[in-house]
Amino acid sequence: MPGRRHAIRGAGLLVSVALTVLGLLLVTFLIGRVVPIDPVIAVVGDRVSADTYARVRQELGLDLPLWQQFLRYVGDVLQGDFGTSVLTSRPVLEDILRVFPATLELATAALVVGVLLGIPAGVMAAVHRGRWPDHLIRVIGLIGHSIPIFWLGLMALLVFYARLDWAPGPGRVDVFYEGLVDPVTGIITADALLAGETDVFWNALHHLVLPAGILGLYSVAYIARMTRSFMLDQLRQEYITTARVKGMSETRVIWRHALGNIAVPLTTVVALSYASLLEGSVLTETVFAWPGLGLYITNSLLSADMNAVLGGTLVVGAVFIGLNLLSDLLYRLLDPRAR
Amino acid sequence: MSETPLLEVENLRISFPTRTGVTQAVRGVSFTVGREKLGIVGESGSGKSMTGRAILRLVPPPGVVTADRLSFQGEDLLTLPEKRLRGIRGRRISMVMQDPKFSLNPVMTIGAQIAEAYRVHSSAGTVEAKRRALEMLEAVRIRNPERVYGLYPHEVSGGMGQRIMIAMMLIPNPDLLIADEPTSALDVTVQMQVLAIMDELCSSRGMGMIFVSHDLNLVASFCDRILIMYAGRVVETCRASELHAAKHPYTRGLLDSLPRLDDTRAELPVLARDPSWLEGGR
Amino acid sequence: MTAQTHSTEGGLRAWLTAETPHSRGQARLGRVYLGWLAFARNRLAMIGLGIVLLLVLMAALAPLLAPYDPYTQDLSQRLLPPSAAHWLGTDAFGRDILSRILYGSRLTLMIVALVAVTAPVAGLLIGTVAGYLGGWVDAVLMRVTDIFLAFPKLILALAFVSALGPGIENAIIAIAITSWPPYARIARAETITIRKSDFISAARLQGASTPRIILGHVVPLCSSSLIVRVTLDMAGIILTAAGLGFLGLGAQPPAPEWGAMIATGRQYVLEQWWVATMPGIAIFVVSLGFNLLGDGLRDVLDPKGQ
Amino acid sequence: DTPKDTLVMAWQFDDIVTLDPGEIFELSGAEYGAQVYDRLIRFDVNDVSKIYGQVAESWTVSEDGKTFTFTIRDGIKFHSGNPLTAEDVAYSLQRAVKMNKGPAFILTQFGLTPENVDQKVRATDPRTVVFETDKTYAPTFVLYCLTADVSGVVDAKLVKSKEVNGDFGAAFLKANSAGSGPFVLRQWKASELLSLEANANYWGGAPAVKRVLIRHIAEPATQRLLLEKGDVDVARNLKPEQFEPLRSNDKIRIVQAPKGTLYYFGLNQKNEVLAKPDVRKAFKYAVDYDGMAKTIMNGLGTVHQAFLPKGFLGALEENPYTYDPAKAKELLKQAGYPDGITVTMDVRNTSPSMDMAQAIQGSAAAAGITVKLLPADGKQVVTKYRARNHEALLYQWGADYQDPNTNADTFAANPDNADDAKAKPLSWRNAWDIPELTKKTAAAVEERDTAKRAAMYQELQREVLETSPFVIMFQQTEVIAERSNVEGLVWGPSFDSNYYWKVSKK
Amino acid sequence: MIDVKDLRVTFGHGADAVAAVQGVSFTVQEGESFGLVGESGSGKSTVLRAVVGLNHDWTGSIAVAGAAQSRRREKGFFKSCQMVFQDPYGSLHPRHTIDRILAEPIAIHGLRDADGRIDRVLRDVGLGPQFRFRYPHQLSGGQRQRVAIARALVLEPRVLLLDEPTSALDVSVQAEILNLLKRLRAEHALTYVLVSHNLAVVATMCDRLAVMNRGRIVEEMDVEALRRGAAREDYTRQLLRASQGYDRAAADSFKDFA
Ligand SMILES: Nc1ncnc2c1ncn2[C@@H]1O[C@H](COP(=O)(O)OP(=O)(O)OP(=O)(O)O)[C@@H](O)[C@H]1O
Ligand SMILES: Nc1ncnc2c1ncn2[C@@H]1O[C@H](COP(=O)(O)OP(=O)(O)OP(=O)(O)O)[C@@H](O)[C@H]1O
Ligand SMILES: [Mg+2]
Ligand SMILES: [Mg+2]
Repeated sequence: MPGRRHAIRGAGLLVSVALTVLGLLLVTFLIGRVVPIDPVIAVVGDRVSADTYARVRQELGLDLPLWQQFLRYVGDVLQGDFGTSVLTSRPVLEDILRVFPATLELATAALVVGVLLGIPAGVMAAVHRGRWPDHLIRVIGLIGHSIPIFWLGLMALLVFYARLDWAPGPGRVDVFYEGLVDPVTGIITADALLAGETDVFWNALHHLVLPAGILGLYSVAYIARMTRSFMLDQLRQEYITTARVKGMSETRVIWRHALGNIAVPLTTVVALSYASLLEGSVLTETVFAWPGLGLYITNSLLSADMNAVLGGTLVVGAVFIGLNLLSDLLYRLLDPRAR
Repeated sequence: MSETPLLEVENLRISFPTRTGVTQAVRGVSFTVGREKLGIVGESGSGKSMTGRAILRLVPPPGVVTADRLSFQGEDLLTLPEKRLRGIRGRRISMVMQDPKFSLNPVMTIGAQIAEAYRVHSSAGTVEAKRRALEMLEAVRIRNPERVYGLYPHEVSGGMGQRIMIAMMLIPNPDLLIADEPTSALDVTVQMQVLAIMDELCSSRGMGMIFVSHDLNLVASFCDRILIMYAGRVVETCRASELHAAKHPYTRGLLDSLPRLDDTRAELPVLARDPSWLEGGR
Repeated sequence: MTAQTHSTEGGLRAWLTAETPHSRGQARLGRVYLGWLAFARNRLAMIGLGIVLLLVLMAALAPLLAPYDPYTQDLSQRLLPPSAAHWLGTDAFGRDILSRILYGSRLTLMIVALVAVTAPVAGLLIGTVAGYLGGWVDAVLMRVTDIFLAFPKLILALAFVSALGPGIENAIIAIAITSWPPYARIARAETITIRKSDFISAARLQGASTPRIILGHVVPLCSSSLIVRVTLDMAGIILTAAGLGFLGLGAQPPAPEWGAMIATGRQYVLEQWWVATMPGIAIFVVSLGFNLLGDGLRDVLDPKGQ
Repeated sequence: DTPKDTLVMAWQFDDIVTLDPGEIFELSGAEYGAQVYDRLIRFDVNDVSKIYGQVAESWTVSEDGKTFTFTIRDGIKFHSGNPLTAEDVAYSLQRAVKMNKGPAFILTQFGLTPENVDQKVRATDPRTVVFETDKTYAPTFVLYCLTADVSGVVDAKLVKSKEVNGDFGAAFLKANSAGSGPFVLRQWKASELLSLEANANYWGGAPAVKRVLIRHIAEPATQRLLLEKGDVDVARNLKPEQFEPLRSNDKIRIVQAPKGTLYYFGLNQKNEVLAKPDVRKAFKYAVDYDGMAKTIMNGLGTVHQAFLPKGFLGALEENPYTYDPAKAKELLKQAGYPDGITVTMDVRNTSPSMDMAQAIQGSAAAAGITVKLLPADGKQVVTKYRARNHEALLYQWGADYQDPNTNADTFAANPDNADDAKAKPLSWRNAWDIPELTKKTAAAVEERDTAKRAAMYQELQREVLETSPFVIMFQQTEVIAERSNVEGLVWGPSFDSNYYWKVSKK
Repeated sequence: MIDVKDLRVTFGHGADAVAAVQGVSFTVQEGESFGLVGESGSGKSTVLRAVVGLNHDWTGSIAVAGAAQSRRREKGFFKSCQMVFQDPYGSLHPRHTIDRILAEPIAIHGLRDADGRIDRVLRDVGLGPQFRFRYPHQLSGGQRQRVAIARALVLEPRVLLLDEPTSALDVSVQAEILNLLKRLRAEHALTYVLVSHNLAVVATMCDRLAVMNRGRIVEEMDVEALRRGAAREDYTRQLLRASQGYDRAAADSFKDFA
């Protein structure tokens, strides 16, 4: 009865996801109450009359008991209503739909960089364990991991944009291309392709290179490190000897047999680093004037724009949970033992 | 036993540099293998596996292998370039390892692994490779080859896994098979069946075989000739049928300490190790 | 192979490496010594250790080493480039950057030390309890872990500091609170592999209680991979502390906290590069040190590392 | 480089929350309003005392000073093509009062309420608008208030057509424009892009450029790189240290425009130490005004110690206090603190506030005052300020309109010092109980003789300088870096008087 | 001494369920040595683990030393019944010294004279005091198994359950351990239940044995019968035959016993 087994597992998964989301909501909500910023002031500013203050306070439901406020919030969220952002005075959902694709584009590009460089680097390091390629990759990884990212970003801009003119400046596209393509997905490169605007596409891609490269360096370090350690585990395994006994070339032994076996834990690592890229790109976004989710959440928090913070956090959390789920599914797909 | 040996080993030494100095795993082992079943027995750590692995140059990294002679059908295995060596591995010498649980790639289907072993050494297409693999599975008496072809290693039992290992190692039709404790993870009855398969394949193809084991009774009943190793040396060589008449005190000690079904001894004799065994001849 | 070699040459060494220690202390020291030997052979790890020791030394001797007072402002001396008088230049308030970095090493060390003793311990306990007990305890603890993990870290830290009030100690607590979940995950994963092992069964057979098994048997085995992971996270911890400082929630000015120095130097990065770069290099070197140390420790402590 | 017909600007405008003139209360938003909406009247940016009609052709003030009658210029068209009439003007003002958002107090302080505004502000014919106040005020006070953004004229027909649930079209206007000014809103992406298009039919003459693109660039260093590279024409948020290298670049011009914003710190009088007059005074001697102006401010502000910024009626230009730690110490000793005192100071975590605070920390230390800083986000600081929980607090105050009352009312008036007072001016926030000064401030607003009024404000300023718990330090200067081929940008004394209309590029 | 009736153990639930033990009954007299043989996966270890209380999900009845046992065991139970595991490499905590390993049960049960007990038990299993402060990795497999036995003995139990105590060891070491176990039984009047797949080991060690297959006991016999090869069941006979070395003809005749 594998069908039923899957159904039970699926239901369990759904329940745990639902609980996690509820917990997420509760924690976000509590944070909103704990931050020592008066939300009313955040809405109406500092110089309003006492009447306006009281009115807005009531409008925001701040006079209700805490648990009622929470229930109200959960109810709204369940109806897809994240409220209105104070900062932009638009529905939070709309804002997020605008900023999230920007982050998604940047993080995805960074992840591509991270995976394309990190995995081969990690494999090389493991294969040459203890010899210079290992040390070199380790040190480069550590450098990528330890340098403050805004510093690196600014220096990269200074060198590649201001001095060498190899890269375009900050922003997602040149100003004049701004608004040329209608946002369908919100991911400019994709939108440009959809609209057939190759100029815009190339321009957007160009703009992506530098920030994605810098951000990618961060995940390169992590991915390479984890790949190395998984790989070392696998290379010790007996089936690797079997493959060698068969007379297979070392390349095939490593890339087909060993890598096939680390694919599983590696998807988890990649998913995790994707999640952290989505959330942790604030400084890159600042330096490269990239209006993304990280920046949005941080700014909102600083402005006590709790609707926006809650919404943004919920999205990040949902993405995280989604990625977890995805890596779970991939795990089942890639590892026959888990099927 | 044939006149021209397949494999000649002379003064094989394997050492591992460790934190506390150099460990000699194998110290001057010499033997030859023809088209016969050669058994290597000895205690744990006596260097059996290392000897087997050295032949295929698969001693793990810090290990250093030296020998006066290590040649296979006239080719010097020690100095052969990596690429030529790969032509020998699997194709002409192959090795069955102890535990199918660890020795098969867990994320590849059994069929793919066997077919791969075949295709590494031939220009056969996928269809041909599959056909050969199925034939081979049948040869090791797997009942439903088509079904097993698509299974993953964790989906088969230990005995079946060991047969699959054997199929995989024999598909390129090698001249010499090294079997490193191929049945020690199996139940006695299954072990018997697997050995029977190997026995049959060996004799039908005229293969040479090195059978590494610590089970003296088994080796005595299965092999033609036996090397007894102690601490990296061969202390005694004898015909299998003459094992029970072995003279070396070490061999005698091992034999005596085996419990027997018809045992009535109040106490099993314990091996009394003699330092002079370490200097023992080749 | 006897150990009666106290009087022979290299007596201490022989005593430490003796096959047959005669007391608990000797056994323990011997183990440490062997670990040290393995560690000492790793050159990069030794460099890492050197850097970390240097940091400790710097922190201890800051008042002796620093050429200037780290707090005294002199607006006429502001933003001077590195020179003989000020080796690393001066900041926007005319304070000597070298002196500030030297004094700042104390704060850095404190942050690193406090986070390192709180977050992993919490993560370790939660992870081992969840992993060992399994069932609904595991489910609940892991849900909580997931929630914390799914949260943008800085926001969580911000919220905690907001609740606790600004200040370096609270920032450290906030960082600790936000960084335990990954440790819990690691510890749990490891516990699950350990809890089925025979020596745990053996402990249960002797009637050992659950806390005794977790603390005495499981925790020591999980801690080595955690120690490694923690040293690797050091750079991140220093930078997160800096991030909080920048938002006014970490070390308060004029404290010479490295992260805060970078954050304020950030606005001069193109004009007076040294203001942000010098503390940046300091953070880089120290986290490099911890990272190398961590890598080396992994090789010594991680049983899988062999 | 940027095209000739487009002005590109790098600016931190993440404070914009709305583009509705009835609601705009942020600096960046005010600047936007100035480009898109015409107002009834405006003041001359070069001589603030001169008020001229924009939408109004002329106006008269009644004998009792309570009725203002404006004649509306003929032939003005909104961007929609609708003609601009007196009805639109009246509607715009009524709308602002009825919506009662942040800036509404600028109008409601004249006794307007949602109930009576339809009576008090009305179009008597298509070209005449009447505005009545509840009391007699100085006419300049009323007129200056009408120059503020809140009186921007909206297209009544268009806005009414977009009204939902009686919101006066607020939802629509938040992110759309309905004005008659030289520019039309094309696109606003919060904290990302603000794009304006020239109004080719502007009644005063079409702008020379076709588009103005304003990009939100948070990082000053990035702004500088873009400007030097020529990828933007104007950079708005550079730091003092960045000016020097740019000054030597002949492709770039640095422009300074004094703004009506003051940097000060307040001392909470609920604290018994800080409530001592000598202690208050000691603080005024413990600040290195000139040193800061030369270094960390470096052009971003000038030393200014009175509560009226330069350019305001009656502004006092003398700065009696200088850095004198010995004197400060002496004063502390008189107050009974020979060993010095310790205070905490809340401060916004942005530059230049943080820099000022640290410099004060340094200079005050020499005077025996230990300052502990508590940096935090602005909203957080304000929350604490309004709760009067601080000891010392460094902040800025920006004039809401161009009349002296805007600052007098907050620095020199505190009608009710109770914790639950309705009005919370800065004096209240620092618990400075001043019934006498409050009366004087009220009198000054009602004085119709301009010269006398100016004298009254001077007296108020002197008294505040002498006794107040406010240490006013600087008047802000906006420093703008433009590419030298850009001409005609007007940087007025307030953000709602920065104009792009006449800009052109060589 | 041990009385097991209709023991059933199932792992997993629903479709995943594995019935590892399906109604096993046997009795072991005080002082007797009882063998349990069978192929891999036949449920030998599972029976032992249920008896000793490491497995809670069983049905049937288990009585040890006359006391019926419930799912959970009291601390006191472990003083009378201990177990030795198969793998000497996995059954000792890698970070604990031998001293600590042996002191642990003493501390748990609050017994006095820890030092003396440890010394005594180490001598009992033939390890000198010089081994006391070593770590497991400093010992050979046989020495480790001695430590495991010492740990089981330190509480002075009356019943010792041995799960393949020598199958991971060399024959020469196996002989030493078997001798040791024999001696200990004689000296302390212990009751043994010994699990093994090696019939010869059972033959030297036990008085009586049961043959298990697929979760059931197929045959119970005494050692004399085993030596004579007088097995009733085909399965047992096949097992006997397979234990006697390689024999091509025999191999071909083997059947699967479901
Ligand atoms: N990496 C290594 N470093 C140091 N010594 C090693 C290493 N690998 C193996 N040895 C040593 O080599 C010797 C021979 O090992 P080998 O695996 O050949 O033994 P074996 O006879 O196969 O034993 P077993 O029956 O346990 O498999 C052992 O003493 C072992 O300690
Ligand atoms: N924890 C467990 N979860 C699920 N199944 C289990 C578990 N432990 C044992 N089993 C299953 O129970 C059956 C009996 O296992 P058991 O370990 O008792 O066999 P055994 O006779 O001791 O075999 P071996 O000789 O290999 O040790 C096997 O099929 C095994 O797969
Ligand atoms: Mg071996
Ligand atoms: Mg078992």
